[in-house]
Amino acid sequence: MIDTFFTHYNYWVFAVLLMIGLYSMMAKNNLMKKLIGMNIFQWAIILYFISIGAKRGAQIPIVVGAHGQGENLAIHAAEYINPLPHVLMLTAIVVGVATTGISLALLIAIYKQYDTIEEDKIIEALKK
Amino acid sequence: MIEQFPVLIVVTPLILSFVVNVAGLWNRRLCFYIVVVALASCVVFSLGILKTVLAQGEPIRYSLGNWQPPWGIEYVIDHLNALILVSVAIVALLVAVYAKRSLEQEIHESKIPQFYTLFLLQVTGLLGITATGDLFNLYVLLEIASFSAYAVIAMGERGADFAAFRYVLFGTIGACAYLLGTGYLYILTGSLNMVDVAHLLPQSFYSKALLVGLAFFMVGVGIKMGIFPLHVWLPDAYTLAPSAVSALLAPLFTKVGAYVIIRIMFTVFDPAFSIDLYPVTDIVGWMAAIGILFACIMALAQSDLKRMLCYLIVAEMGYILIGLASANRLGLTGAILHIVNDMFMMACLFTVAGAIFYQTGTRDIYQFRYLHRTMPITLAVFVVGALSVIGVPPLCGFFSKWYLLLGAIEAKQWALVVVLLISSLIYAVLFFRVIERAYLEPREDHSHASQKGHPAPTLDKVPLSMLAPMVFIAAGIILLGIFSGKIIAHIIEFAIPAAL
Amino acid sequence: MKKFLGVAIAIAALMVLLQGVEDLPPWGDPNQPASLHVSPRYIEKSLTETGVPNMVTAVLADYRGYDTLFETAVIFTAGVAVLMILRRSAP
Amino acid sequence: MIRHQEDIIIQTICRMLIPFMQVYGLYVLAHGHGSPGGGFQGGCIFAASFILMPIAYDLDKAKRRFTERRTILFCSLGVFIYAGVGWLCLLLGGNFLDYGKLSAILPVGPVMARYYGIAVIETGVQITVMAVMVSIFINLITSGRHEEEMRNTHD
Repeated sequence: MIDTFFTHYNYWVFAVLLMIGLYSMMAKNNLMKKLIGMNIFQWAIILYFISIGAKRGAQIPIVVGAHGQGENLAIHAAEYINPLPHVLMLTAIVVGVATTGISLALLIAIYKQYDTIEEDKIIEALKK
Repeated sequence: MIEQFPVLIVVTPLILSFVVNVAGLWNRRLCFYIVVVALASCVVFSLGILKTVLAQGEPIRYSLGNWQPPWGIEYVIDHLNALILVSVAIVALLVAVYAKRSLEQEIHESKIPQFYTLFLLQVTGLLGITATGDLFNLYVLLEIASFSAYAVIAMGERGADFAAFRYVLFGTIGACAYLLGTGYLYILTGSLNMVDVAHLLPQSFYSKALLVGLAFFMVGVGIKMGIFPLHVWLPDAYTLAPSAVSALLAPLFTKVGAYVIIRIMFTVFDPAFSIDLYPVTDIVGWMAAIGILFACIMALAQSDLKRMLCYLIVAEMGYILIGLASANRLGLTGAILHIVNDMFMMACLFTVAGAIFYQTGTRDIYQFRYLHRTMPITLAVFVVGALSVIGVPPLCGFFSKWYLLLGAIEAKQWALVVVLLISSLIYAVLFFRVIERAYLEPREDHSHASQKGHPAPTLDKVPLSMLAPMVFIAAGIILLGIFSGKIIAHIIEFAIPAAL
Repeated sequence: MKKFLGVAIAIAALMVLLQGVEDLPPWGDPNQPASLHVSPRYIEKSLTETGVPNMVTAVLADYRGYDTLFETAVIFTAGVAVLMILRRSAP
Repeated sequence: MIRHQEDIIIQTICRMLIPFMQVYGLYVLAHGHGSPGGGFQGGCIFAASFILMPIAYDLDKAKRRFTERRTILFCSLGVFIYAGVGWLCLLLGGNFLDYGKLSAILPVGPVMARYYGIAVIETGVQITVMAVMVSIFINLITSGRHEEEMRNTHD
């Protein structure tokens, strides 16, 4: 496992970030901290996808100076990085933003109702 | 036009959801009719799709934007999809009609247009998940369905927003785990199209990364469908939601999740991988067995009818998993039939629970006395649903359980057989507890009956727009039972992967 | 207790994740399957097929435009959802 | 939550910034074809310009430009444009979202029809993203009670 660390460190970074997120979602008592953990969790996956797209020695996937024409331009796949993960992650980022928006709204609703965002206190209040 | 049905069935509710949102600014009463029109057209489209699939005998493939499959997104609709599309569309339509009156009681009037918008988006998501043949497209649609679920669940009674927040956390873990599974498949094969991935995957069957990917898929979909150890969010969220919402979500969302698991285990991953190479099905079987017993015992402990039904969902998911775990044709037939049957059975039970709540304002089983006098038809529907869930022969629940049992016996998994039989027994206890309270009057009350002025027998007090969908669902349960032989012979036979 | 359980689950999941790492291609490998199967067509043909030099836009809005439709619908859902959760009075 | 405060520096700078931000948002949208950018990014920048207004001035002033009715309308309109283009392709005989078929009504060939089809749908995306971001922001900062908020500032 260790010998592949230097060639595979992107996966290590993503895995550790993912677990930081998972840990704070499970162990934290404050709902806002859970929400932050959820965001870290999502962004770790986005990091993973983006790292799939990387290619050594390639540039960003935009053909420079070919606006609207350039059928005769020879483009080699090895010269540009893989655009597909970027596309997927653009979608996933938007989904992440939307999740954050909804959960913040829920959090505000919860705070208005119970005057706290500590999980144990809310559960206590609900039992009454 | 008929070749465009696969996309129309998803896009029509989507577009009309925007229309509902805007129409709500001017006329709130219009919203309901737009929703009914949208869902009715979905039913028509789904029947058309089913007819085409049956006539053609092989999957419909529809490439969106006219891009060839591995590059563009593709809809693949085979017998399995088509069957589920039809049942989702029908149940959604019936629940939408049912929802009208119940919403007026439970949700503030100004929110009704937004509610219907989210309702349509929810159905869009579920239909899209069922129709799509692309792994990433499935993720996006799963998120649409989940988001609308979060919002509408939060509209429920006290504590619903906290339950919804927990659902957001769990649901996000689930969706992210699914996305991660997709990422693992993408990095190993370079494709996102299910058929293409299935084609390329055997090269990397022995890689550990693939196993990790499958684990993430299972956890992700498992959270969304509420499989036993991952179900913790489910009872709270579905109990506290408005009754129209739980009547929509409880039958459909979890079952569509079960469909996704079948797709992933048997279409994306080869049956050879899930069964022979790794003990995936064994693990699933044990999970299912423990889950069913746990859920049954939890259900016995509840006095709240809706919460009891929520635990039943967890148990029913276990049934479907038993079908997958036995990993033979009989078991899988049972599982697929059970998905369809369970949609109707759960819709039936949850709509009845909602109707009782609408009329009496309680969900406590111990206060169901005299109900048969005020709402005889509702209770009759409930009895049909309950007998079907228990597994009484002419009703549909019996047939799927029968196939599940045969499958488990053929696979020689005796533990699963025992669990199936025991759980049916517990079900009987569960439902007779409710039925007894609703039908039998305590003896000592008879003498005081007239003085206490307890309700005289009437025809049902529940409004017709709630009653009619419930009766239709009950009729559906009976019809599914009668025609289950035909459904199996003409549809499910072809829906099972050939390798099994 | 909760913290301990959290750490335990997180570390267990981390171990599972790291098990699979060796079988994944190294970072930036130009010959990984992800860069060889579907994406070359996007890179080489998108300009001639859609006339858009930015491949990300071409794939986002055309090859996988259906995803983007639903992605926009997700945003729309979130907007309606926030409105529904937070608004109390009539609009 | 947002109190009305007179701060001449912030207000002046914001008044100068907002038009430039909006132009920049449109630039990012229009150049999505040839450089990093597109509907989402442009929409977010555009929304930021609207969000700057309640921060610098007060909610009242922002709400007058962006009423709730208008927000709901724009939210739906953006996605409707997107899905409508898809429908148009259906009506012109292609598959859903097959922009190439738009060449029947545009004076260009199928490839350039795809180019313009993308431009149209990106505009739709931008409208939705802008409206939703502003709506989420306004609802979050006031916990969904903007009417009361506005009444308070009037007092």
